[in-house]
Amino acid sequence: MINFSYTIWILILPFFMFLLLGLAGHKLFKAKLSGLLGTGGLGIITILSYITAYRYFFVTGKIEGAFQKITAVNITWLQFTDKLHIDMGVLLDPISVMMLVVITTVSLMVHIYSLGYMKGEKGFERFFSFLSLFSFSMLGLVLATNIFQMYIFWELVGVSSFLLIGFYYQKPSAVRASKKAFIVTRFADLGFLIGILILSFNTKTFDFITLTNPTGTAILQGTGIGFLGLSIMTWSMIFVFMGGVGKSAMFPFHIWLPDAMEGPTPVSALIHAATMVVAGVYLVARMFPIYAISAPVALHVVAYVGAFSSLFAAIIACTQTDIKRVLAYSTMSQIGMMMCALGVASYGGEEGLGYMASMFHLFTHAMFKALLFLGAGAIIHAVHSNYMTDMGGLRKYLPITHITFLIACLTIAGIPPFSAFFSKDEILTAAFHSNKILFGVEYAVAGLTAFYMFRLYFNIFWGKDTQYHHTPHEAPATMTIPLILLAIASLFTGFIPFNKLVTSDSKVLESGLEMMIAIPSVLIGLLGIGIAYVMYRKETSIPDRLATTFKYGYKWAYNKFYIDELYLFVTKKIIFRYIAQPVAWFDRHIVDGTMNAIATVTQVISFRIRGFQSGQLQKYAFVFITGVIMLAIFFIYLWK
Amino acid sequence: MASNQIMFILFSVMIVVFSVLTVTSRRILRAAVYLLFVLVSTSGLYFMLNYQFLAAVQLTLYAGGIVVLIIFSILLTSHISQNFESSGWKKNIFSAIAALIGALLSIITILDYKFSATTEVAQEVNMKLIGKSLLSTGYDGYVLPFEIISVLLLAAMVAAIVVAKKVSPKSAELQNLKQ
Amino acid sequence: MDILSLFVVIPVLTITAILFLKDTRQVRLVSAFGMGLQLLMAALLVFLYLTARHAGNSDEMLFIRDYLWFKSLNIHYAVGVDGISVAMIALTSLVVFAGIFASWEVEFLRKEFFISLILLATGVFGFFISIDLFTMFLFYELAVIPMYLLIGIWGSGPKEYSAMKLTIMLMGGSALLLVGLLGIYFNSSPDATKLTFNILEISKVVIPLPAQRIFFPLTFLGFGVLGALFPFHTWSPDGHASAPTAVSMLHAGVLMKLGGYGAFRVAIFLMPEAAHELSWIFIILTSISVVYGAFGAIAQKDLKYINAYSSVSHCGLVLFAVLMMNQTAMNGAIIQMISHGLMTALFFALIGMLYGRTHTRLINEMGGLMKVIPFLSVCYVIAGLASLGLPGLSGFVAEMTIFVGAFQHHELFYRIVTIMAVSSIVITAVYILRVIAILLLGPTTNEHFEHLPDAKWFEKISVITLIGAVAAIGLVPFWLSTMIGTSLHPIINKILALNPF
Amino acid sequence: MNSGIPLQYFLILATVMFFTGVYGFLTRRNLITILMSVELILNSVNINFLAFNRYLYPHKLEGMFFSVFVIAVAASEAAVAIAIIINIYRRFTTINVEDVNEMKF
Repeated sequence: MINFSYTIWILILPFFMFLLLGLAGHKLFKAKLSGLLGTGGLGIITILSYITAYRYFFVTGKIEGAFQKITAVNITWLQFTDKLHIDMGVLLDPISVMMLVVITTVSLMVHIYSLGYMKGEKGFERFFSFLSLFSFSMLGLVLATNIFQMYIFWELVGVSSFLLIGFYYQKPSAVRASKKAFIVTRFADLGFLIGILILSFNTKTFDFITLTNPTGTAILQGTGIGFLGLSIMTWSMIFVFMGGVGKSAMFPFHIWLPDAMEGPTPVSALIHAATMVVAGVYLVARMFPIYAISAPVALHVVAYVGAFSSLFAAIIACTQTDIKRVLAYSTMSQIGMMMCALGVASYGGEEGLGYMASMFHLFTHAMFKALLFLGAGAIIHAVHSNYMTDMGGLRKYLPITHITFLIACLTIAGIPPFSAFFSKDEILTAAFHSNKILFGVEYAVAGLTAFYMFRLYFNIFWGKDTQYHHTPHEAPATMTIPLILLAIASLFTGFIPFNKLVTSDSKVLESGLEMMIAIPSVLIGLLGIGIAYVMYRKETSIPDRLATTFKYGYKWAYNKFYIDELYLFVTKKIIFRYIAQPVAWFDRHIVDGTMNAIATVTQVISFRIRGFQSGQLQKYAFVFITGVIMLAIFFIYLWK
Repeated sequence: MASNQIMFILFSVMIVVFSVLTVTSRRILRAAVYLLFVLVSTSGLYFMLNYQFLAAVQLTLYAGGIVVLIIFSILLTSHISQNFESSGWKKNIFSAIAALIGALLSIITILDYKFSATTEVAQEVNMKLIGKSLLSTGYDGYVLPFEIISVLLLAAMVAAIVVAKKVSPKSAELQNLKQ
Repeated sequence: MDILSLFVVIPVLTITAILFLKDTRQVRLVSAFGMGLQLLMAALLVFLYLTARHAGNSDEMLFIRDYLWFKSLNIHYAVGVDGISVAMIALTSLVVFAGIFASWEVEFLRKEFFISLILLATGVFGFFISIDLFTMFLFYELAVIPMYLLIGIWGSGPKEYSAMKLTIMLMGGSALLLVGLLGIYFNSSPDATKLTFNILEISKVVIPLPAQRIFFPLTFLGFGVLGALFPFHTWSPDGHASAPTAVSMLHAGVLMKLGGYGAFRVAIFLMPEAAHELSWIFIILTSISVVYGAFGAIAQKDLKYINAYSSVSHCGLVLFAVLMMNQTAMNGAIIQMISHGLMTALFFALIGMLYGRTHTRLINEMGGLMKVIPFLSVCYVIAGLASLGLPGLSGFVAEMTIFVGAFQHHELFYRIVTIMAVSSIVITAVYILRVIAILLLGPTTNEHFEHLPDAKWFEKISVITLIGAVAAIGLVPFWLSTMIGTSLHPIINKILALNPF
Repeated sequence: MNSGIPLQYFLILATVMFFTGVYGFLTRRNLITILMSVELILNSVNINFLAFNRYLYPHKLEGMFFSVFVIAVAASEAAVAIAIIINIYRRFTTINVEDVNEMKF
């Protein structure tokens, strides 16, 4: 067995960077130095991660044809009972190692990119310290050895996301967005926590290895007992999935994601596209044996929620004009596809294709979506606007951005040989073999994706020739180098043999391209691109006419189907006005009123009694004498 | 009817009548004079009971001292001819009822009770005996209460002076502050 | 050497020293010195305690000292500590220390203020070291009385009303408590030959169940009033709102913990049978406290009111966990007491400092303070995050221990109630973030706020002490949890003996 | 000298005097007349003392001495009371007992 205990430094290092930059950053270092420190720290972590990945996949070797789960480090952090304790540790298995690579790669790119993008911003070192915090929490999340450690880092990820969305804390919209993101995900995390509680009550363990052992006893606990027709295990897994829904911005908890684009663009690329939002997918993948073996109903929920979200988001994405929002909805749509793929999979063998496809897509998606966001950042940097209506014809000014953005768009549209072609194809295959309806939905989503991405592309780089206040210019090298690297990654990651590395039972899964699926999927991608070309290559009136034709549909999609308004109604009107305020009123007037009433009654009575003490000497004497006489009568005549 | 009975009736009637007049008279100086008659009559009773010394004390101290003191204070605080307004009839009636019930109760009890007659020989009360008893420390001696009474009288005298003394401007100010 | 009594002696000596001071400027130095010494003593005590335990001393209580006081009633001055009391003493000394620095700029009757404050602390320390019910009650009363003066004289707003309300309600609670304690006393010996107030001795006998049924609710309610049990919590918002900074800190941070500690040490420990039988009633009340307090906090406009309601919610959680009567939940309850004590003290300190600058506590009159006073604002955010249970800060450790422990209860009813209580974490997040967003973030609304000064050195000491402790518990909870956990064994064994589940 | 007069007569006389005093105490408004009522009450008690002494314990002197002491106390009381009354008159310019009710509540 190879020693992996050094992996703990992957966690310690970013935490240390966070403390260093956060507490002493603005005093000890110049802004630029702290940026370089943060980036350098992350570079070391990236190297460590690559070494770990290499050693895990290619040196350690398999036992009985499967990659083993390795607990590299495990320290008891907090003991609840003999069996229940939170450990802090590092668990290595195919998905965590894969996530390690994804996170460090994208994070490093974003760090480098930010050196240029955030240059001269106030709070530069604060930005890098938050990024370090995020890296720390995200790495802790994927490396968690037990579900509670995951929950801890899950919360930390949420808070670092909160801090980074609200980075421009003087902008009211950013503050609102950060608040919204935190509260919505927090609500979802409540479900996660309840799920953990139920799960741990049944299985008496938090440990992932014990929990997800397909032949162990923990996985069979609570499958029989019913509540509302579903087993307790199913309920707990649905609750756990609720956490994933929140973090991965699935319907109906997706509303925070578009608003989260108020954060700096590198943050959007890192957190809200490539890494944090896929935590939900990762969570389901982590618990996959339980879903597949003990709670198939919960897995169906995963599939349908994923499929619905992907379609829903794709439709909205077609109407948005803020380029970051388009990308946000596209992220939601792609994650929905991953969820759906997980949902249609089952444990082991051929049936586990969806699992592999989902992980594969997660990997490729991280690369090309980060690329898209960073590209969008470069565009915004050049144009100083988020709206595609303010853009057009930018290909002349931003050649590198243009090329890399095009590569990313082609990738997401699923055109071979770009990476997403392979991963998306696997997802469609998995869906096709399991559920035809879901396949249909995903197929439509693939077409819509190609359409809205190229709508974006044509609107930005072609279309009308917009007059700019000052000529847009290409971004500095610190920004373009990550773009180029990520573009290369998008090109070639499709050829990574995921079926040999990351599968549901860690064994090799034989799968190849199925032409029956691959050809139509490419065709619908091309169709989407074609429509977008016709509509947006030149400035035409087709989009407006379409919009007027489907007036109501367009309006609903443009307004995101009014889900935000619904939430606002529920929170502002119902919770605040009909729960919190009445509770406050009740407390002031009923509970406190009762207490005050008791005091008032006492006071009134005592005022009455006080009247007896009139100060009239003769009254006292009269009472005294009457009393004496009465006592005398009593003792003489009545007392026996 | 023996002479002593007649005397007793005379004194009793005087006491009762003048007592009632004392507490009902509308003129304060007259009330004081009625009180004087009551006290004098009482001293008569004391003579009848053969306590000459006490009767003398009663006459000098009460009739001579206290009543004079009272009259002085009346002169200091009110006009001689001042009628004081009658108090509320309610108060009068209730007080009268209480007093009557109390009196009846006591009288009934007194009449019910059988006092055991004594066979002891009566002791002659002369000044020598009184003086000896007052200064004796043995059995039947009253030196302790006597001394206490003397201290009490002294204290009362000092207290009366202190209380009645005119308030100095400074302490009056203080008192006003406190109000 | 009687190390425990020193915790009462040092404050008393400090008070005496203050009495003889002429210069009021020196008063705060002497206070700070005295309480700093107290803090060092607390650290020493923790060290000695852990050493003794490490050396294998497995007595229920350590450092026991016992002096006969009233022979006829068998009242002793008896002191002794276990891990729980040690933790509470450490908490108290931290909060008092921070409180002294937070009230550095009290001008009006400074000498009297510090005397009252330290007198209050004396009561609290005495309460935690006592193992004799009578002395415990004595110190309890000693802690409550100075509160009246502190709020009534140095408070703000309707201070007389609040002081009166607080004192009368707490006194009402202690009336119930006194009856309960006397009830325990008169049942402390099976044959009524040797009645005792000593907790350790009482815990060895079983108080008859009919007596327990009467005295458990009395005792629990008596302590519950101080622990802000619904519906007897209404003194808390008014009291906190009117109290001066340090008093709010001490009150919410430490004094309210007397309720939880007493409920646990006296009510549950001495009368577990009745506790087990009647816990469902109080579980319902406490879970109402938890959710209701949180909802109440959402709709408030005054910072101190928000914090007072959040204290109701958090202290409700303490009593809730205590009533679950299992090792983990009780452990959580104690950690929650400490954690809440620290972070609410931090909150009140910060609110006081903000108020000293902006002269308002209404959140909608403030805004965008982050830019102006970054140090205080960041501290406020940290306090907020601790309060909403962010991992790495103490609140998370406490709440999770409680929730996991409570959810291990074998009866379904308790588990469902636990889920209700868990939902409070979302509501907490809502009001905390609402405050942070309105108060600190966004553009600076009021131009008078543009030139507010950031924290002064004494304010920094106060705040950093508390934040350090909050973070320390949050990052390495293991030692605290173990220290408390081993001390819980006698109680748990007593409960298990009567009801093995 | 007292033969033919039963003890009860004295007692009844004292009772009547006592309750007359009580009545006066309860109804009069002037502080001085109240003081006079008190004197009546004290006197009636003295009569009782002496009557009991003479009829039941003629060989002892307790009753008489107590009467002496009562008279002494009455004298001091009158002196102090009148001093107080004068002081009250100075402060309130009245000696009506109903107007002197500061000591209430």
